Amino acid sequence: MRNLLNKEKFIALLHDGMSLMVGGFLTNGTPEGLIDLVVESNVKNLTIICNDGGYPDKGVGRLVANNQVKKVIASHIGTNPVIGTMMQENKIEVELVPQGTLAERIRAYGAGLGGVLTPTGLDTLVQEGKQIIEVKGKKYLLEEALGADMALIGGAIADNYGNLKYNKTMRNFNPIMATACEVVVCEPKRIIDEIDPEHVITPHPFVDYILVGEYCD
Amino acid sequence: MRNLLNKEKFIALLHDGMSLMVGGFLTNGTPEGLIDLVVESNVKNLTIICNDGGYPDKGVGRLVANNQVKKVIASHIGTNPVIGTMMQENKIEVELVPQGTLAERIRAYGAGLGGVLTPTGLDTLVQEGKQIIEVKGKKYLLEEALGADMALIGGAIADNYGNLKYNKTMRNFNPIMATACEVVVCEPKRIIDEIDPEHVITPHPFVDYILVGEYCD
Amino acid sequence: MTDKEIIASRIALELEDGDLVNLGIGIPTLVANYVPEDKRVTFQAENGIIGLGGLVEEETEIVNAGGMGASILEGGAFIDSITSFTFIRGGHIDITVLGALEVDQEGSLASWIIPGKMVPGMGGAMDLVTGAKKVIIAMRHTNKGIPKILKKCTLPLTASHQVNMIVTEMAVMEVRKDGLHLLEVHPDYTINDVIQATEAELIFGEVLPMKGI
Amino acid sequence: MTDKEIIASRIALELEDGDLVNLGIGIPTLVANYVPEDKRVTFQAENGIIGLGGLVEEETEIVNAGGMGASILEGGAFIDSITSFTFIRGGHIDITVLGALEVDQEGSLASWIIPGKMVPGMGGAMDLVTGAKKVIIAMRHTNKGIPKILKKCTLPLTASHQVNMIVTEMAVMEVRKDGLHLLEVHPDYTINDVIQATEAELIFGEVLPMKGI
Repeated sequence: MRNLLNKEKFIALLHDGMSLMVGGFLTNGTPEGLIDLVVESNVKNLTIICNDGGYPDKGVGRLVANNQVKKVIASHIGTNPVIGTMMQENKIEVELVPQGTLAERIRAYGAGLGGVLTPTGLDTLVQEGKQIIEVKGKKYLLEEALGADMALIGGAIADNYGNLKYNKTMRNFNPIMATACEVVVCEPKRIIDEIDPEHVITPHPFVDYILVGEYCD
Repeated sequence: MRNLLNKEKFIALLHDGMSLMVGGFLTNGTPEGLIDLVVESNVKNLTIICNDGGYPDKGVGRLVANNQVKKVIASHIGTNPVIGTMMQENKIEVELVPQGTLAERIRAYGAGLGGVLTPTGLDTLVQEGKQIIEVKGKKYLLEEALGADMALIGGAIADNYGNLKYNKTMRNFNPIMATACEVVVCEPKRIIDEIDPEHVITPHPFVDYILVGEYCD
Repeated sequence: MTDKEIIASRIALELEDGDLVNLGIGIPTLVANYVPEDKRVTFQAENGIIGLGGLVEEETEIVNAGGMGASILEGGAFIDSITSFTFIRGGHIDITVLGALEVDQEGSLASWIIPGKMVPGMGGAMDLVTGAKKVIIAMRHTNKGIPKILKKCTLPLTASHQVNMIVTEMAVMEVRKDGLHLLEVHPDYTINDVIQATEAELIFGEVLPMKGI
Repeated sequence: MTDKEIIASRIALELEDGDLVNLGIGIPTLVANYVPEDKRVTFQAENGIIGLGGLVEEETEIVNAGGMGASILEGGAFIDSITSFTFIRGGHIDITVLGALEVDQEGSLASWIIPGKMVPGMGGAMDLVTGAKKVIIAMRHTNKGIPKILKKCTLPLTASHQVNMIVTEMAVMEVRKDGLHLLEVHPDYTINDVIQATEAELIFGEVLPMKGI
């Protein structure tokens, strides 16, 4: 198999100020092994793009607790009071994005689109600073594409070619983020010989590296 | 199983002037049994949305040959010279849409988006009459969402709940169109008990009717 | 029945056979306990399940949109977040049931932020109320006596003009073009009790006792 | 070697290990026959295959983007048209090889319509040339003596400023910011032959014999 990556090589890809998309929904499908290594690297000033803020001791919340995060872009941070407190104290910047809009913005980037027109967020705070565009007499917000330097993909079963499928609800944002980043790293739950071509969710050209070693069953 | 449909009930859903999205790519994955019935119904003035014009004796080309079509929206009509001839004689209207844009427009409708911003078609005839929108200094065409009255879905294996997966390359536009129409009718290649929840491509709430009878193996 | 049970069981009567339904966290989740046996209703969890089943105690790889261990029913499907919100934003969800901090007589609601105090975020709520065919708010009628059903929301909105129905332990109300209609009142309360507990103007003619009680 | 074989084998030298490549119909399809054994190249068919294999004679459920019976290689995936164009438009295709009716020295090309004569449509070509990292045009140098490589395209464009390289049976040219560079000439022709057969202005210094011949 190609493109295997160990702990040291992964840490060498990290740098201060980078943006990371992290898969998972309330940490279901979040690659905790990769988070371990980002904590170990202690890179700073990260922008984290994730569905939610996780928990203080789980998921992307651990990067926040370790003071590595400058900005969080998420749909929900209610499960992680640390982020709320740091936000009130201006120690962290938080951009809240409706969940469906977050998914579309990431997908748009991965698909080479500049953005999408959504009715979600019209007449709310979400509208601030955005273009309003009318199509067939209906108003929409222009939501711009969102990419990142690196995607950390979890919840996956990889095959020897680098194709991925996902365990049950661990799919969530993972396959979308895998299309939208310069470098895509997957921490699979396990590696099998070959995934049936009809069952592949993330085809191998989207995946740059597969982490192996103690972080894989 | 719910929502089964026979030939007579399907024909009763058809009417003059309706718009039909038809799955398939050069007729691979096109539901020929449903096309048979649309021909039999002899409804007129149809707008057909399909990847391509098929062939004079296969796929949506049969509806054109039978003079049932007012307008074709497709990415390619080169395999069906009948359409080209009728277009030159102003007997049929043809809107050519880049294939990726066609897919995005249909997906946008199914996802409740007003449209997407794509770089495809900039500085070409495709640009005519469209808004050009700048995002982060880059220009994009605003391509509007595209829906239809009915989707004819082929190439599928259905389960007893109405979920669908697709045979090999027969997937193409089928799952996208299944999200974007008022009524979605599938002519499955066969019906099985249950599709593994991780292998479902079109979940059952997208599917209104499954055609049964002679048109199903 | 507790207040929560009253609200949940009344809302369950709104579900039609064949509906695809998304239930929010809290009282809305309880609605699933009251679906009539003769109705085939499919529940969606926006993290990626069509055909959500009940909660499970054991360790599982399946969670619901609240992050709790859950299950999938026969005939269900696991989907990604894009497909999930294609269902939600694209009008494929027949009914969504959500809580709210405030709702107003124009059908606007506030549920995701109390500036300076609590900023949990909107999660999927903004998409749900914008995209679902019918939006039902499930909540207590007041916040310890302070009205939550207002002439105009005071908190930042989740969406404007999207709510179709409000069900509380006291009453069932429907948002129509001309305003908020009081349709049903729980037998423990009078119409006047409801008016007292509501800041919004209530339009009413014949008011029925709350169904299903 | 025939002209087509010359063009296809030369283009195959541009493929790098690990590349994801989309080949158009006609001469571009032949490129797959010349991939060096030591390079792992994955071919995409825009109708929905990652890992396209060779053509097959027997009846099959798998077709390529030309509608011909095809196969999928081990480690491949079947995808829908949206995912296919996510690859294409999103910059995930390393190289696309396409034919053209005209190409110009600014990297614009025309390939989908001859007004009043032939209107096959653009299919996936507009997305491919817009989204792929490297766009290579594979075509005969002239149309029976009439130049196809122009100062400025005369037919309606497929895209402007997107072509990176042009390979014909006579020469290899690269579009750069300052214009069209002549890099290699087939040993059967002189530089003057190429200039004669080209309307576009060719910039050149040292010109090499065409590689791989």
